[in-house]
Formats: sequence, C-alpha cells, structure tokens
Amino acid sequence: MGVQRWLESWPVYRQLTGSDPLGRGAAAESPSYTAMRPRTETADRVAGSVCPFCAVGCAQRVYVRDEKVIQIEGDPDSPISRGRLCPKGSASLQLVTGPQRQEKVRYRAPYATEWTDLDLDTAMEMVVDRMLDARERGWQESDEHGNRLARTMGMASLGGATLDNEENYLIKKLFTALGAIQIENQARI
Amino acid sequence: MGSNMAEAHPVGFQWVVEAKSRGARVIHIDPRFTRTSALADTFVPLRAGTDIAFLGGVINHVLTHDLDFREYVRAYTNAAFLVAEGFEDTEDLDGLFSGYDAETGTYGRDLWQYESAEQARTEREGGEGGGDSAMDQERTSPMGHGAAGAPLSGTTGDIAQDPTLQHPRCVFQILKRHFSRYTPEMVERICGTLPGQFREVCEAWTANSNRERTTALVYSVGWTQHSVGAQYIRAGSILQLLLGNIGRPGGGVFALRGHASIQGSTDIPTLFNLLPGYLPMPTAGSHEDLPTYLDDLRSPTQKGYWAGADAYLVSLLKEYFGDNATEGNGYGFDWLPRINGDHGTYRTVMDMVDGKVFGYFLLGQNPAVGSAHGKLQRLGMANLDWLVVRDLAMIESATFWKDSPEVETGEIVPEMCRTEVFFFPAASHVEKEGTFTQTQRMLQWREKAVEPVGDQRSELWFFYHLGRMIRERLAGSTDPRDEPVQKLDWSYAVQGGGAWPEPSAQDVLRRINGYRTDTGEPVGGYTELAADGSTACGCWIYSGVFADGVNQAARRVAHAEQGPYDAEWGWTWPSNRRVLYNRASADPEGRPWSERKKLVWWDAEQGEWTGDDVPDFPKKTPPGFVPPEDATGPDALRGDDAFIMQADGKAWLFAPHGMLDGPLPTHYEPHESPARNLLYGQQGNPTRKVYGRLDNPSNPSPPEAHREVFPFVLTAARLTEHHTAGGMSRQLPYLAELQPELFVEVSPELARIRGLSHLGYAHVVTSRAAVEARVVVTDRMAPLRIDGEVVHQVWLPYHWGGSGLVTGDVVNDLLGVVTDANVFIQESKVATCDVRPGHRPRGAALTAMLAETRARAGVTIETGTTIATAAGVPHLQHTEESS
Amino acid sequence: MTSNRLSGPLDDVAGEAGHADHPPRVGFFTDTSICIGCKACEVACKEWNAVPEDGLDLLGMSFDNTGMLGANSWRHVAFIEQPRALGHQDPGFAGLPTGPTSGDGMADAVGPRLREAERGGSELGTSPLHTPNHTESLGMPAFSRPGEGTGAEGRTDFRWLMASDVCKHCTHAGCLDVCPTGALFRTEFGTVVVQQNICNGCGYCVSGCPYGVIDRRPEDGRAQKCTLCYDRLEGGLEPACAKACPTDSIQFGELDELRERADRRLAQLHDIGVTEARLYGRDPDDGVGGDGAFFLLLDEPEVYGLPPDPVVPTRDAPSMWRHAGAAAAAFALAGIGAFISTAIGGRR
Amino acid sequence: MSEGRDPVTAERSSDEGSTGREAQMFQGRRRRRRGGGEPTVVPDAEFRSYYGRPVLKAPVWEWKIAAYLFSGGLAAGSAVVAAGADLTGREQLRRVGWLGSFAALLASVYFLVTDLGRPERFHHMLRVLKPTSPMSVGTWILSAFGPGVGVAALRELVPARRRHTGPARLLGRLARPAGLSAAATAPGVASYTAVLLSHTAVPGWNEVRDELPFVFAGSAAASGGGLGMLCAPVAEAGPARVFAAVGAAGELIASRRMEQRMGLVREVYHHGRAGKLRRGAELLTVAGLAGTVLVAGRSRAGAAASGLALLAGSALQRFGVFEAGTESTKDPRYVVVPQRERLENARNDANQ
Repeated sequence: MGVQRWLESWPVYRQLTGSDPLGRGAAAESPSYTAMRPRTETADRVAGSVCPFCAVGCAQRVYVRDEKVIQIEGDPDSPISRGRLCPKGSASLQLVTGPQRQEKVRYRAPYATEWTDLDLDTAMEMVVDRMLDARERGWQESDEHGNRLARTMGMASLGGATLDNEENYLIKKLFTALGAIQIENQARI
Repeated sequence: MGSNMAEAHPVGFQWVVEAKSRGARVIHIDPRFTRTSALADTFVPLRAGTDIAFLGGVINHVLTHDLDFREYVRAYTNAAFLVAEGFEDTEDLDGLFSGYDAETGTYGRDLWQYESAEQARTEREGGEGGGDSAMDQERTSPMGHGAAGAPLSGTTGDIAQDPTLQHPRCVFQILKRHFSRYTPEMVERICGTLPGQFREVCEAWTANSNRERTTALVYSVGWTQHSVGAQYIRAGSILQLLLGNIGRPGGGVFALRGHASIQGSTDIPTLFNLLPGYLPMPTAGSHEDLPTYLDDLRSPTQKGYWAGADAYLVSLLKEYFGDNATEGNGYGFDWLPRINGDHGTYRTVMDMVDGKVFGYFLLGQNPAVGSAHGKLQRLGMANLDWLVVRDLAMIESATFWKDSPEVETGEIVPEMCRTEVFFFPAASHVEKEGTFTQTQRMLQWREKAVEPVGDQRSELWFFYHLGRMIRERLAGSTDPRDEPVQKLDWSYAVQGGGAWPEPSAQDVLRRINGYRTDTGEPVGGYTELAADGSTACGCWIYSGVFADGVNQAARRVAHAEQGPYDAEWGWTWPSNRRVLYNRASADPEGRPWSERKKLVWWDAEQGEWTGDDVPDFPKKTPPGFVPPEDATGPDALRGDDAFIMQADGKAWLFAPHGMLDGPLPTHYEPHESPARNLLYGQQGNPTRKVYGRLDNPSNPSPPEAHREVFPFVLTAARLTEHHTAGGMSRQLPYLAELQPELFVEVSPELARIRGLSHLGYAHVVTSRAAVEARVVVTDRMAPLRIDGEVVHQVWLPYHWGGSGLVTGDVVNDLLGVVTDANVFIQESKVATCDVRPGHRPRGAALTAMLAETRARAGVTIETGTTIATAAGVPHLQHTEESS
Repeated sequence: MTSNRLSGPLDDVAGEAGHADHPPRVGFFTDTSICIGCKACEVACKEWNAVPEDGLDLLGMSFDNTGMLGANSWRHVAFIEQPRALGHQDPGFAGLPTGPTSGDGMADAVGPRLREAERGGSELGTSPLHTPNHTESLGMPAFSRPGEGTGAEGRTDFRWLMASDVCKHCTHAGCLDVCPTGALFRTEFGTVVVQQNICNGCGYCVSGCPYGVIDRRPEDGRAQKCTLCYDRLEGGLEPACAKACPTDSIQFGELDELRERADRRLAQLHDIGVTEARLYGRDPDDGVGGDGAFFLLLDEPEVYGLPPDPVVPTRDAPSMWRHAGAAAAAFALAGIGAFISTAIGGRR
Repeated sequence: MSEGRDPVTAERSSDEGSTGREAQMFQGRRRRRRGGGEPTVVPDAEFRSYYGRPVLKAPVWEWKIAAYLFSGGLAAGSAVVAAGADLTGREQLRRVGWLGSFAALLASVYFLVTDLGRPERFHHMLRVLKPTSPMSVGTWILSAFGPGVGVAALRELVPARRRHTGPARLLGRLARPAGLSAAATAPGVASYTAVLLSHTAVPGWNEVRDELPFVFAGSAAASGGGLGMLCAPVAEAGPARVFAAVGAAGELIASRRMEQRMGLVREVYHHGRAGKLRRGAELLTVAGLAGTVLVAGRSRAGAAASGLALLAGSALQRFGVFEAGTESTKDPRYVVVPQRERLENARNDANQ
C-alpha cells in the first residue's frame, strides 16, 4: 500500500496510468497546488473600508488574519467603484503594512542633529505644555479698534484631507475653544 | 476642463468610459495631452490659465446665437432680474467692475446689487461702501455650497425683473454685453485654441444640452489653483446654467476632489474662516454678539433654507458647549474667537518666517513638498519653537532640519535650527473607524480592521486626549480666556479602558448628526433643528447621517440590489440627496423636461414631489405655488424657486453677493504670464493677494519688462502613480517603481530651442528656485500661438521630495505665493519659467545663479505687486514690509 | 486520443491535460482601446502575488517604467506615442505652431543602448545605459525653429496607446511543453501555472516562450509568471488585475464568452471608424492554438512588443526529433564505420 | 558604443556590427513601405518594435550550458570510441575513451546542475517524462547513458593490483555490456542537445533546427575522436581518426549548409562574438580535419595537435551557436521580421 501510494505520488507513474500521458497537466500537479485556496478565505474577519487616496471614495474590503491585514481589495458592492481600484488604491496593503510605517514617537530637540526616542505619554504632556505656552504668548484680546478678538496667533495647524470627519470635528472644536484660528487643511491648497 | 480625470481619478473615469461606449462624446480641454485626452474624442489644447477666456467664448457663442435653454434660464436663474443702476462692467472700466478700491485692492460690492422693487437691498452693504471688505472676505466660504447666500430679504417679487430679458440692466443683457468681447478670434489669440476646434466645442456643448440631453462639466484643481480660481468655476456654472445642465441627471459641474475626505474637511472644516456646515467664523467688529452675527448671516425674512441658519449655528454651539450654552449667554457665542482678515495657511507660514507663530501641527500633511513655495514653508518651519508632525511615515516636513534643500545651501543649519520637532506615528485608514466624505458629498463609514501598533494613534485619540489634558490643566483657572475650554462639552464616549482609551468615532458622528438636548434622541435631519437650544448639532448639513440612531454612512447595500441612485449605500449630504437642486430636472410645471432625463417630478395625485432621487424642494410645495407676502424661509419659496439655498430662489448667472472679485467671471491673465491681457488694460485679477515680500518674489509679467527671462509657461500636476506630496506613494515600492524619477515634459520644439534631449537632465528655473528633472521630449506637448507669438508650455509632476524610495527636487519650490481673494487658494497651476539643459547648480552656486537670474529679470520686491493696471485707477504696488 | 496535442486548435485544453470534469477554460480579454494606462493591474497583481519591486529606473518609454513582462512584473502596461490618428479622434495638434514630430526620439534614446545590457534589455526595468548628457542634440535636423514656419510642416496626427500585457496562457504553451520537471502545468481552468514547490530553475521555459513572458527571478532562482491568480480561481474569485482594472480594459471570464465579446467590440470599433483595431491571440488557428489571454490592439503587435506571429516550438518537435534521429544515426554509423573501416583498412 | 556619442548619427555612419544593424532598424521603422511596386531591397524595411526592446527573453543560461553542450557531446563521442575500442581490443583507446567520456559526463552534469536556479532540486527532473521537453527526454537519455559510462569507466579506474579481486572481476564482466549500452544511447546524447536548443523560441536556434543536430552530432564525433587522438597512441587511434574526420567533415558541411539556409539570423552567426567563435571553430575544425587526415596517422604530436584542434573546434562551435542564439533574442528584429514576412507570405498566398 505504501509502495502504491509512493508510486502514485510519482508523476511518471501517473502519466503512464492516467489521463495525462504527456505529463503536462493533471499528472504533473503537486498536492499543494491541488489544495490551493485564496488567502482571503483564511481571513478571520473582513472590514469594510474606503480607499484613503483620492476623493472618488472607492470601497475596500480589508481582510484580517491573526490581527494582521493580509489583503485589501475593492468592494464589488460599491455603486461608486464596483470593486475596482487604481494603482494607489491597489497598493493600500503596502501602505498599511509596509516598513515605511513609523511605530514610535520621535523627538528632535532644538539644535539637535538627530532624532531621539520619547515615550508617548511624555510626548503628549510636552505638547500640552507647549500648546498652552504658545497660546499664551500669541494671545490677542482685542484689535486696534478695541474689537474683541479673544484668540491666539501663537499656534497653527495644517491638516491633511485624509482625516476623518469626526477627527476634523474634534480638531476644529478644540482649537476653536483654545482660541486658535489658524487651523487649515489641504482644501486651501 | 482643468481635470485630468483618467489619471487623477481613474476609478471614477470608468463611468466616462462607460458613457463613451454608449455614445457619449468626451471632450478634454487642457494645456497638455494626458491619459484623459488619449481616451477622449477630442482634445482641445489651450494655454494654462486662460480657461475663463475659453468659457467666456462659449458663453458668448450661446448668447449671440440664442442657444440657451431659454425656459430653464427664465424660470430658474436670475437672468430676468435687474441690477441696480450704478453697476459698471469690465466693458466700461477697462477690466474692472464698479466699486474697486485701488488702495486695498478690493471691491465694495454695494454697486453690484439687484434693483429692488420697493425696499432697500441689504442695509449694511449699502451703508458701509467698500470699507467692510475684510469682513466680507471672512464670510465668503471656499466652495460654499449655498452657504453665505446673500441675505436678501423677502420674496423674489421684491426684485425688479424683466421676464422678456430685454431690459439693458437685466442680468441676461449684462451677461451678453460682458461676454461680447469673447469672440472665437479672441479665444484663439488668448488661449491659442484654433477657431475650428473652438467652434466644434461650442457646437457639441450646445447641441447636447436641451430637454433630451445634458452635458456634464468636470473640473479639478486645474481650475481652483489660480488667482482667478473661484471665477473659473463661476464661468463653468454660468455656462451650464444657460444650457440647463444643472440639477438634471447627466448634467452638473463636477468638482473632482483630490483627497479621500477633502470634501469632508471643508464641510466640517479645519479652515480658519469657517465653522462646520459653511457657517462663517465670527469676525471681529462685525459679529460682536449672537444677534448681530445671525443678522449678518441671514435675514429672518429671507426665503429658502438658509433662513434657518440661526438654528444651525445655535445647535452647533449647543454641541460645542453642551449645557453651558444657554439662551442667557448667547449659547456661548462669545466663547468663539474672532477672525479679522487673512489667516490662511500661506499667511500663517509667512508669519512663521516673521517669528509670529510659535507652534505648528501638521496632521497628515507635508507642506515642505506639497504646498506652493516649498522653501518658504521650510523656512517657516525652521523658525518655530515647536512642530508636531503626525503621519504614517517619516516625511520631508518632519526632517526639514536635517535634509531639506536649504541645508545644502546653508540656509538651514541643523545645529542652529531651534525648532523642536515631535513626530507622532499615525494610525492608518484601516486602524481607525470614521467617515470620509467623497467628492460627491457621500459619507462612507470605515470599520476598524486592526489595532494600530506601537505609538500609532488616530487623530481622534490624539485630539481627544489633548483636549482632556488641557481641560484638566485649566480646570482651576479663573482666567476668562480659559472659559471656553472649561465650558467645552468634551464628554465623548470612549472604547476600551485605561488612561488612554480610544474615543468613539460613532459617538462623535452621532453628535455631528445632532440630537435633542432633552432626550438625547438623534434628529432626523436639519429641518428638525431649532434655534432655541432644544437641539445640538455639530454640522447641520450632515444632519440625518445618524437618523433613527442608525449610522447611515455605514450602509453597504450592494449596488446590484438597489435602485439607480443607490440611496442605501453610505449617506450623501444633504438629506441623502444625490443631485443638488434637482427641482430643476422638472420644468416649471413640475413635469420632467423629458422622459429620458427625468429625475424628480410633481405627483399631483399625491400632492408631493417624488422621483428617483430625494427631491431637493419642500415636499408639498406645488409647482405653481406663489407664497404670501409675509412668508419666510422655505415657506417663501415659489413653486419654481429651484435653487432653495439662494435668498432669491434662483441660480445666479450674475452674483450680486458672495464673490469678492466681481459679479461675473472675467478673463485675467495669471499672475505670471507671458502675455498681455488682450481684453482689457487690467492684466491680472485686481483683487488677488500678492504677498509682496522679499522672500516671495514674482517673475515679471507684462506690462512689466523682462518677461523674456522666464519665457515659458509652467504647469504642474499629478500622476496616477503617485499621491500629492508623495508621503503615501513614494514610500511604497509598488508605486515608486512605476514613476521613479522626477521628469519635465517638453515639446520637441522646445527641446530643440533649449538643446534638451530625451532622458537627459534639465533644470527649470523661476525667481524662487531651480528644479532638476529628467527630460521627457514628447509630442504630447505642443507650443501654442498666442496673439501671433509662439508660447511653449512645460509640465512637471510635483510628487518628489527628499525622503522615500525615490527622491527628487520639490517642484512646488518653483512657485511663489499668490492667491485668489475669495478663497486664498494659491495659483499653482500656472507660472512662468525658464528651462535650461543639464544639472542645476548646487549649494552656494545655486543661490548665486538664482540671484543672477532675478537681477537679469529685474525682479525686486515690487515685481508683480501692481495688481491694478486698468486705466482710470491708480497703479499701486502692494508690497509688505518684510522683516 | 485528442488530436492537435502539439499545435493547432484544441477545444478542450484542460481535458487534454488529463483534467476530468474540469470547469470551462477561462482567460483575459484585454481591450486596449479603453486602457487608461493607470497600472492598477501591475500593482494589484503584485499585492496579491507578493511579486517584488523590479527596479526604480526611469526608462524613458513614455510612461512605461516597467519595461516588459518578467519574473517581477506579471502585468506590464505599454505606452506608445505615435504621430498618427486614432480612429476619428481629434488630437488637437493640427494648426498649432509645431515642427516635426519627435517621432522615434524616445526609441532612439532607449533601444540601441539596451543592446549593451546583459540580457539585451529583456530583463525587466533595464534603464537605457549611458544616458545622454545635455550637450547632445536630439539627433534630428534642426532645420527650423518651431513657430517660425507656417505650421504647414508641423505635426498634426497623434495618438497615445496604452495596453496591459500579460502571460498569454497559450493553448500550446512553449514554456509548459519544455519544462522538464512538471513544475509548469496546465490547470483545470486551462491556464498555465508554475508550481513554485517544484521548479528547479532550469530556465528552459524562459527560452521556450515565444512571447518573452516567463523569466527566472535571479534572487530566487525559480521561474515566475502570471498564474492567472490560480489560487483566486480556486476560490471563485477573479484575478486581481481584472478585478482592479478601473475601466474594465482587462476582462476576465470564460474564454468562449470573451471571444464573442471581443468580436462584438471589434465590430463596434470598426463601425465607429477605428479601422485599425484588430484582435491578437484570438485565433485558435494561430501558431500557439490561440491565447487564453488575448487582446484588442490598435496597431501591429510588434509595436506593443508582441511577436506578430508566434509559434510554439513544439509544433516542429516531431521534425526536430526526426532530424536529430537522422543525425544520431549518422553519428552511430560514423562510429561503427570508423571501426569497421579501420578493420578493413588494416590495423595501423 | 562609446558614451556620449549621438545615438543615431553614430550608428548610421557605421556599416558593420551591431550598431549598424540598429541604425538599419531605426531607419527601417521610419521608412514605411512605399506604395506601388517598388521592390524593397531590405526585407526589414517595415520593422517596428516597442522602443527597440527585445520581444523575447534572452536565455538565462550562462556559459555553463554551452560547456555542457560540448561536454555532453564529448561524452557521447568518447563513449562510441571507447566501446568500439573495447570490442576491437584497443585497450589504450578504450581506457582513454571511457575515462574521457566519464569525465565529460561528470562535467556536463556539473555544468547542468550548477546552472539551475535551484540546484538542490536537480532530481525534480526525474518527476516527469515529458516527450515535449527535450530536456526531460535528455535527462532520461543521460540517465540511461550515465550508468553504463560510469561502470565502464570505473573498471578503467581499478588499479592494476586490484584487478583480480572479486568485485573488480564482476566489474570487468559488467563493463562491456554497460559500455555497449552507453554507446547505444550515445547517438542520442550527441544529438538531443541540438533539439534542446532548437525547441525554443530563440530565433538563432529554432531557425536552424533542421541542421543543428548534424552540426552537433558531427561536433560530438569530432571531439570524441579528437580526444582519442589526443590521448591514445597513434597505433590504436585509427578508428578515432576516422570517426573524428567523418564527424568534423560532417560538422563542417552541416554548418555551412545551416548558414546557407538561414534567414536574417545569419547576422548573429556572422557578427560579434558568435561570429568570432564560429570562425574560430571552423578554422580549428578544418585544421584538425586536415591534421587528422594528413599527419595524425603518422605523428603522435600531429595527432595530439589535430585532436586538440578538433576538441577546441567542437567547443567553440557549441559556444558559437549558444552565443548566436542568445544574441538573436536581444534584438527584436530577429523575431519580428521573419514572423512579419511569414504573415505577409501567408496573406499573399491567401490572396492569390
């Protein structure tokens, strides 16, 4: 039996005994290819997403296995994109999983020539310190005519247009409450 | 026009290809033969920066040959309205409109108003003259979808009109006269477009615009990034209105926007002059308290939906400040900071250079590469106290202090650069949830697929916790300026535990949608918002996205399983409506203009508007409705007032309000142009912002001397294979390999003149910078004959910078900063330049070469700052004292 | 027994390869007349199949920086700029103050230099060697400065062709036939796939392919080419490139249906005046028995870098072996004869 | 081409070598066929290509494959000589033959295996027996050939003092049948390599498919005989000389005939490295043949020199053919022009 199985695993044997005498098809196929399946079938879950590049808004499906993204492709259900993606959208997997992604906070001290590490909590505290300081120094209570300004010109922000609406909402809300008005984004560019 | 759809929006272009296969004709009008042109039926070349001349020509063709869709024009536009006496056109004033103030370079617009039958037009405008232009600027919204419509009071009946369209002061006749100079011959002389081709476009456009057929107009930043950018879109809109192509299926003016949620970031703006939903930021002096603000925003007696702007604003304040916003304290209106001028990103960067700004946040943005005048951007950043950069990858704007071009020239020395830089790794689009708003105003929800790793966080997390920490710091403060922070409603739901939980985007969206302050129940739409504090709503135009407590943006019903307008995929503002002003798809009597082009119509039996899309009209207002005298708001809309956000219910061929540089589009030459304006003495946009500073030099343009130093027209754009400043593409091997190197496209003719060879090196030179690129000699580029003179155009993609897998010079360094006065968007689609063979000089030699070039061109701080050149006004130079 | 096992039309290609109860043969129809040259196919393919980046060289071939198909590019978008018209398209250049076309300027800057590359530029992404410096002229007579003339001598016609190339999955596949290990095999879908767990990198397939598609990946040692996303097909998914293609230039489906669709599209294009449209690889009577991936082209195949009349070498195999047999016989005779003749001639 | 020269004019001024051909190529592409019946002198006048890029992939095979072609042929030729010598009692010649054959066989296997991208998977060649793959067929032929040569050669390696041990005697008895079996497959070994090359899309190899087996078989005989002449005493080497002479003559005739029948690819056989190699091969083979006929029977040195010349000639022949094929893939002309002609002819035939 073992010999038989061993023999059957030999394509030449299958060529001689099977339907593929020339050994160009069924006889030559190896077990791992016979068992081949798309990796998307191994996904633990599929998240519905939207391409982050241009504003067409192509829908994406994000396949996740073991908490890692294993594939991103177009969602054929979308009335906008019908599952299609351009080269940038098609490169989303690389965008998300590539080695260019930074994972750690980096800090460049004044006059430094290199980056150093900083932990996130500390960095947040330092940013808060600096925001409050810049806000103070740039504060304008009123203009030359005495009109109320109640604002700070000490800090500014320029946002990308790949931020979510919810994020933009909080950004504008927080800065407005702080009196910071030079809050801009790509739409001005 | 002004769009390279196949390259910049390839997946959207599938619909164009599909339409073409069904017989649609595709015409591409652009300075350069692109991948879009390759698929078009007709490619029409024109000189960059002359689109208004071209469109004006088409408008003139339509008007002189009576080819407009007259029933549509008469019913739905302001063609019949009379403009008050005193209005003078560019025809009269050598390229200026009445009301120009040469001192400030602005218009007072009281002379552009309608003639009112009885009562005055707007009181404030009339009273103040030109003095309030700064205030008007702030109220003007970039890409304002009907917001800041004129606070005209009452009903259309108040405006004098001539339904025969014959009165010399009616809009139609004014339009006719205004565009009468835009003849095919003039189009040829200005644009370089040959009369045969121009006629072909005119005929195709008009023949395809009628009851049975509609024509769509697509534009992108090829239109907006000009010193006359807003008027480009106006010109397109006027033409589409004249031809009845607005509010109808297959028609429209499509702005193809370039970023995943750039529409969202204007709707819910991070823009200095806007609050969410195109509500203006309060202006110092003009908006001292809530009532004055609201009165300025809208008239309580105004017709249409903008009349409800008070409810939108109060609901926003209720969301901002929660229970702390009460009727007694004006709902916290006083806690809002005031603006009083240009606080746009370019102004801010110059303030950085001048040491007036201390800290800067860059949130997924890379101005060192992506903004005009890259050097100014980098020098600005080098003069900050601190800079926070949040991005997926290390970008040029984070590393400017060690590897920017200025380090090579010695203008930035790392050891002497003070700026403290924080780089925070950001979560990607699959590592956070939230909505993007795409180019057709559709919100689509993204689920979180995986958790970000390491220090990667969403902006939502970042700002939520900054807010939380700041509020904790300031909790005990008694300083009144800290009150807004203390009073802020920051009570967003969070997910997960610990000290640093992730805020719930869903909860933020729910509050953007709006809810009843008593029950917390989500509102169903903006019509339910009230000005009495009973509702809170973060963005009125998004109201309805969480209707019934359901995240409507997360709907993903397959397109195969629903109707033609796919109403159950995502959610489109306003009110999940796909086609704005779709009342105009039916005739004044409420019947579709044709069976083929039906969209919404009046169902007499049911007594309501119905159709394939959500009707953009009061549901129960019949077509023939005439409102009573005292009606206001939506109730005051006539049955044929299809443009429901406008105070007069009509689409504006002539804009009595809202535009700062003229009620009608006028061809002005770009700030940097090889040609004199052939239409008027006025060369460029007389209201453009020139920022005349030593660090922002301009190349000379006629009538200034020495334009021969920069003889060629420069234009820049995207490639399919890259994304803007490259932070999301040059870092990716699969994209970097597809377009690995910066190149400059030149015609064979220009190559011969300048001795350039294919794949050789060349450098493009302006008074700001020299950029080196590989030469691509291609038949796709062709010179044009402009008023008898041959003009060459060169093109570069602008995606490269110093970081990433593929690097190159920053094309945006070539540009200076000149902006449109309406929206403060820079003119980056056209400039002048020289092209020289070989590598550019490096280091000090580069600085010297640029200085020599500027000297040869006679460039000083004054160059380009004489913005008024028309006869009859003083020709003043608008320079700033540079520190 | 099936006929036409070595060449010629073959109805049941998977059946011939021993697959019983197999699904219908599938393939690609690439309609290049609607290709927008976006290269989504290249990227989607690489993302799915984890194909490595293939070099960061600017090739100077219009917008093509991939070069050709190879081990590290299983889809390749060709870009061709030509001074001729596309159907009734108006390219807008007539009457402009132009001079003569740059014509073959790009090819002149690229082609000759490639000959010096190790494999003549048939390796992917080879950049043209010895980039000219700026002092070189274009190699064209500068008989007039543009714009000085009347325009009469100027260029008028122009078109920009784009086409996504891919493995043809031939009915008679040269690569598959010569593969000595059985790594290359005909799948039940009628496609041709390299089994990466089998291939020993002999390189025979590289020379066996009449289209220059398959190649050996140097750092890996194995032969690589389009699998028509064999794994995806097994899951009922369409190949990554076809799925991504924004304009549906790349159409995936059952081959018979695709052929009908292509015939209709060809007729449609001819009707609207694009008379230069033609199908390539559609014909089962061609030298490879028809392609599983075929194309609608707007010019001669060689303009796109495709062989005009490819033939599977196997077609001539019987004849080759006959000649080899004769040579072997002659060799044997010579050997035997040598000894016999020496024996007859006497021992020296 | 020197750096910095104008690509077009420089090439046009050249009339020889590859640059000259490129010049033609680009002129050709510009010059579309003119109307009317004007006869075109150069058939490639209509040649067009994709930026001059090759259509085909150049073979990935290195020089080792050319060396393999030679060593395989040598193994086959030597095996025939050795078997004949065995049967006719020429011990020295037999010894030289088997050892030479075995060494050549080992070399060829070495060349073949190390040229693989994944040498450790060499044995995958034995997974299938594919009639459509000359390499598969060749593998099995070599598998049949190799053991016989091995046994026969092993016998030659047994030191004299051990020849009477049991295993050695067994070996001795096996050697002849083993050797004969090898000799029987040797013609296959000698000629299959020609099919191996021709059964490709490489124009330089495919287009010479009818003649190449004869060239290779002749070359194998010449090298096998040559080795005998080089290493065996003149007295025993008679058959080797005849074999070599017939082989060399056959190779020369077949090679000439091959060139006469070539189309456009003649260029790659004439120009460049391939041309040099082939001219060298012809020269050495002619010299070796002349030496074989005229002096090898009389002078040990002459025989050695002639044998060496034949060996070298055979080797250069293989390298030349190999190189020519490789060259023919680098220029799209050799692919496009013949195919275009074929299509034109078919079209003309159809129209008549």
